[in-house]
Amino acid sequence: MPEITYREAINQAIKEEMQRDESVFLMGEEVGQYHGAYKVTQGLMDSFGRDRVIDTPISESGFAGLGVGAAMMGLRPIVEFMTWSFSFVAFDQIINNAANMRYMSGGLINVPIVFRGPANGGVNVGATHSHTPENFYAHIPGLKVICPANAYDAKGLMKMAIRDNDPVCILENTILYNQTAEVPEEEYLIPFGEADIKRSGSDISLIAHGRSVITALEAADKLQAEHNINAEVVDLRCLRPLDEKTILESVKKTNRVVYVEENKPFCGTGAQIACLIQEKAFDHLDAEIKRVCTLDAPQIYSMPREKDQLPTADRVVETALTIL
Amino acid sequence: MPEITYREAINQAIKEEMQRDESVFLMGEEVGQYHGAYKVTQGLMDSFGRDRVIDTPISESGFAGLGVGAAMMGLRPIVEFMTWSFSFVAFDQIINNAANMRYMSGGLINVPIVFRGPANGGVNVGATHSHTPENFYAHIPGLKVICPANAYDAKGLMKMAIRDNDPVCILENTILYNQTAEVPEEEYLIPFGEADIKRSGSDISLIAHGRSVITALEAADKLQAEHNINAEVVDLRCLRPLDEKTILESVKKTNRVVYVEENKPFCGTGAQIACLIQEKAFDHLDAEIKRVCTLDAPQIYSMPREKDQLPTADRVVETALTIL
Amino acid sequence: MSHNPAQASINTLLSQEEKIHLYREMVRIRRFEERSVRSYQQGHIGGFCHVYNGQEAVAAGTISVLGPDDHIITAYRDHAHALMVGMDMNSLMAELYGKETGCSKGKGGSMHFFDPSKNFWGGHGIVGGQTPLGAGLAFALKYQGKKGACLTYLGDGAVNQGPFYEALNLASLWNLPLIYIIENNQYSMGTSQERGCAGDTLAGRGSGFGIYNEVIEEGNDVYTIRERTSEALQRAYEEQRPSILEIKTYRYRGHSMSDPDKTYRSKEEIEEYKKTSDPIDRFQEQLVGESVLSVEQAEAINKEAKEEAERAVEFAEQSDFPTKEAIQQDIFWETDNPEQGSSQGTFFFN
Amino acid sequence: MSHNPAQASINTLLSQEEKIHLYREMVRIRRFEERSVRSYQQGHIGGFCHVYNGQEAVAAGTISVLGPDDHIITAYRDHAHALMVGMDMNSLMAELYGKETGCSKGKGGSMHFFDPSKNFWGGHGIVGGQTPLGAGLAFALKYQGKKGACLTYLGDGAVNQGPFYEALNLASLWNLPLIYIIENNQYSMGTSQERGCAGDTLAGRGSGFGIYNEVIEEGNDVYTIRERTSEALQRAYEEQRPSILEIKTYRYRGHSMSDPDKTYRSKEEIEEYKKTSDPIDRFQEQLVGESVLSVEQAEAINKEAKEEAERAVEFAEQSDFPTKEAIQQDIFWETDNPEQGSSQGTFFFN
Ligand SMILES: Cc1ncc(C[n+]2csc(CCOP(=O)(O)OP(=O)(O)O)c2C)c(N)n1
Ligand SMILES: Cc1ncc(C[n+]2csc(CCOP(=O)(O)OP(=O)(O)O)c2C)c(N)n1
Ligand SMILES: [Mg+2]
Ligand SMILES: [Mg+2]
Repeated sequence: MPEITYREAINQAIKEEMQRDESVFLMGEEVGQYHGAYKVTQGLMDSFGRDRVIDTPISESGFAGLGVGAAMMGLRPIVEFMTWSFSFVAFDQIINNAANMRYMSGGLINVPIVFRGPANGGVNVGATHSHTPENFYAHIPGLKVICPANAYDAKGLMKMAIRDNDPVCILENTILYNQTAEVPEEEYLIPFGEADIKRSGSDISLIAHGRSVITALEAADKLQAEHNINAEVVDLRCLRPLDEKTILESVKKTNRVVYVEENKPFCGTGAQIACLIQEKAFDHLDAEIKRVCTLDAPQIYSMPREKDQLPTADRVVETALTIL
Repeated sequence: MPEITYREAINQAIKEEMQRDESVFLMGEEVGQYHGAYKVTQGLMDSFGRDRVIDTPISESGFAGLGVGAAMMGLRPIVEFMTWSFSFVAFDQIINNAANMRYMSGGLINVPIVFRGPANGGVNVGATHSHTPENFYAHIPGLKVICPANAYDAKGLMKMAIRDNDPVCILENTILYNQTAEVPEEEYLIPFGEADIKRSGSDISLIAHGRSVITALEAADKLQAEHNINAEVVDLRCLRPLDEKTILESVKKTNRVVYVEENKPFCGTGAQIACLIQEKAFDHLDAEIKRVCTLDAPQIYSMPREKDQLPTADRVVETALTIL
Repeated sequence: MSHNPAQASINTLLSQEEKIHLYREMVRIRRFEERSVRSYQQGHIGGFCHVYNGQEAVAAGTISVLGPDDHIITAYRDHAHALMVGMDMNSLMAELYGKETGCSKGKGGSMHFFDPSKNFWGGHGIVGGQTPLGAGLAFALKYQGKKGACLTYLGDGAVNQGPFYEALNLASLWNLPLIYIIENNQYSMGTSQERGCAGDTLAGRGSGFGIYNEVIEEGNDVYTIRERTSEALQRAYEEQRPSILEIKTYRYRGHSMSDPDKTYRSKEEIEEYKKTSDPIDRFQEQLVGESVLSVEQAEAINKEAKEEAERAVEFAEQSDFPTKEAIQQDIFWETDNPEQGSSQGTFFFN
Repeated sequence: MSHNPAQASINTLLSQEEKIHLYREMVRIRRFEERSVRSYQQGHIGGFCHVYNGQEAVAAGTISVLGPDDHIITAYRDHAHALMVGMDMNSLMAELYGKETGCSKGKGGSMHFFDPSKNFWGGHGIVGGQTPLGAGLAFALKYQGKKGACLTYLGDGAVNQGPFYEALNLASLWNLPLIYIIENNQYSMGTSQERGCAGDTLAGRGSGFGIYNEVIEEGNDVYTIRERTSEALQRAYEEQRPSILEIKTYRYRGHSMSDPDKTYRSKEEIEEYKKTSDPIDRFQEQLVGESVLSVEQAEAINKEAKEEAERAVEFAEQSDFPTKEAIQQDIFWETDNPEQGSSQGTFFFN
């Protein structure tokens, strides 16, 4: 199997789906002529022309809403936010229009739109540019929320999202864009709502989403090497729909959980998962569930300090040890 | 002590603080000549004139941002959102400007602004108008988030908020506006971060915020009357800062918790509180923590069904019984 | 000056029946709204309910010139538009009653009427929020190579929402077949245009984006509105260029049913408008003058419309509320169509 | 045509020293940016870094006419504005290096420079997000009965953000002493004005709101900019009316340090502008022509500025990074001033 980057994986997914279905088009700032701020959409304008790969002005509310309108009529827009931080100026359009439309129309309308782009810290761009709003969007019934952690997942989930008949938010990660993984040449799709055991283990469950899965894997290696602890790493991949079954099975096996994530703590994704586990596997927990999140502060710019602010493998190890 | 409505309590708080401090002004849609969409600001324009009670166009992003700018210069704006649902068109201004400003300026600036307005369902206004975004705002380090459940709290907390040097979000409730409570004539302030035991009990803790406190109290009465169960009702009043101490003390006493709230479940406030409790009082829990939230769907319009969708005392009782 | 909109071909081409039909539509709107008001006051309808009395010429004039490929989308004051596209009164009244027979199954309410089968894309509650959606509908037409256009309605207050300008720029830049109809009823809740909107005209805000725009002062004249809308449609069909039509009109009742309407305008102002400028009276006079309609016929039409609204109330009353299960239906296409979906896992939490 | 901005009183009133000072400011901006670029390339500066090369006349011209009561706020391309209000190069370079001696203690970075003591309200990263803030600063001046005005900068791409229009309406409606300076450097990242902005001029978007607006074609001429800005200031001070000045300029480098700058314009276009229209060259020629400055002096000024930037790098290098504790400081005024606060409870979670 060829090794490709996460960036290429997304690019391929979009390309294949655009070839497959004429109703799919791509829209966003600098996605065309510039090939994308992070080069994810490289070459797509050349392949599909300016009518299907559309450079927009800096009008997130305008083009997100335009995308929703187009999706109501049966098109399948892929709307890129240069980063998800910028989705906050389009928040109302995503929630009240994309997510609520089907309900308010009593099921007469569906909105097959994909909102995608990176959402992460770690690149020293400060508080305004480092939001990770997956908890906000997953809070909203009507939205599906996906956070792929590697190239293989990114491709299969992105293709699935484009074919999905509901609005899907895909939160990527600029730091992962250059990471490679083996990705089959044959077509494949990954259904939503299936978590992936990225490492099987028996002593503790490190549950995570997005790039924190990589951090969790690193921590698992350290736990093994330095403490002889065999950690299982569960990658949720999707927040809504959520694979409760895999989560609970892992907990029932290990009886201990650390949630690792880039979300900030208060009402972050880890809070939801912890709440769920304590509710549905109360008797299987041998210790409290702990979380390793981004430290609760606006994102700091300073390079070494942002590294400290984000979840680190060391912090995961330390935290795991407190409940082992 | 005179009994006044929640509406009057807020009105008095604003009035007293405007009398006290010339730098306080009020701004929002229909707050002046119309006396407020929910009549909360009745009479204020007559008292303070058009320079201090300012009717705005329907430009939430514009006037929320304008308020932040004015606060940076030392004014103390009270910005009314006609409902918090409409804050979504101003989401970026609240988060990136109000909440992040102090941090990004390395502490050189503070933003003494109050954002206030109702946030609730139960009045048949459908999905777009029934958002309860306290979990979103409390997620953001830099914002203080307050949800008063009665007139007494509303007044004391509102006055505190206006004097506070940080951005404060106060989420009121249109259904509570007509509720009365005894409110002293003398001035009083309620410090943030102090939960209030609204009913003392020993068998189970019903923890809640906002109007759900009333629902919890109703449920507590039923539990007592119908099941001889003595429930404690803890009203958080503030989500950030949060009174962990009172929460944990209650849990240590009762060993059982139901969280009641109008938030929807996924990453709602109850998830955070449950996560916190299981982490910090793990050994004191005799059962899993349960939540009674608004049913996970966009808000339904239909009158009887919206009642079912919201947390009800019966649902709290039923849920409590499952863990008793 | 000497131009007579009644003589514009779009109006002269109307048959006698078509003119009477148009009159009937306006009357049906008025009677539906009056009946809704009554049901609201009786406590059968909840939430926000914004009625259209006084503005009938706008929905009637603009929508009556549309063809089968044209689409519309509007704000929360949407009853008239729904009726004009041909939605059944029963389904609208049932929606107001929150019944499962409502056009949105009782889930949307007054502000959220929909009928995609009639190219009617709603009813939207967030002020200005529909303006980018309308651009998207127009975009889809263009993308699919269809001939139609999209009429997107907004109020005089909605012009102060930022997303409208983002949409204007996109519409102009991408040559979308889009017509923004600003229904300028002079008040945004309790805020007069003067207190809320800087600049001379509202339409004029499109100038900076290179968008054709005009003010229709005679917003109570259905002939005028038809003529000017059809011109804008030609601009959309033939030049793929957007337009803004600001139509001056007036609302008779409070902003919504919960507006006491006491602080921002005088009773006299309302009465004066009703007396001198009522759009239905005006059209009736025109048709009587043209000998298309007799006063007796007009009365009969009014009576029929009242009866129709009455029957709609009966229908609504006799319908059921949605079931409890319905609360969690119509959220995801996939959970509504489980056999066609592929996702696993939990969609709804508690 | 025959009008010579150099002869405008705002310019003739400048002393020889003041003119040289202004020239020096422009040179300091250029040298600071060049040095920042080098440090960025060496990996000492992270994240987004947007430099100002080519646009110097705008910040220098507009800010040099301000009085003590005037305020400014800008977007993320903020180094020049910070230098012009008199911030220390050391604190700016240290900020780029993420050091605790930086103007924002290493918390804001390149996009978020601040110095309220110099009436400089930042550096803002979200495109267009600062436009309502600027209106708020102007509002505060008016509310407090002060004489000043607020200059609010935005780019040619930022004019497509909705909040800008909301702010325009408020500014016009409430007669705010506010001047929007559109720094039209012709590109919004890789998007030319033509591809991103409908309508003739960007300034013209204010017309619909009744806001005075004009385009300054000679955006590389510091004299012209000073003259027109001071006119706008008079409008703000005396009439309490907002203005929009669209100033045509050009950036020499990529959008940010991470822009390869290969897809949207030619090397020739850049070289041509540098050769024919460089604002520093132009001002230098003018001053040499006026016999205010000699070429040797100019060289000395350039050398000094280079040295100053070099010293700033040394300062930054020698400074410490913020402590780990600092991550959770400067968030709430109250947690930073616990003795003066009254709140209880937990402010930060984990
Ligand atoms: C973003 C937002 N802000 C505020 C409201 C509350 N609101 C609903 S309608 C309305 C007035 C709108 O007036 P206008 O646009 O003139 O339309 P009209 O009601 O006259 O038809 C307001 C303030 C809302 N629904 N959405
Ligand atoms: C709301 C938002 N969308 C997108 C971005 C990413 N972005 C940063 S600068 C920029 C281009 C802005 O161009 P312009 O306004 O012309 O200013 P210039 O960079 O030329 O100074 C973009 C797209 C952002 N920061 N904020
Ligand atoms: Mg109106
Ligand atoms: Mg630019």
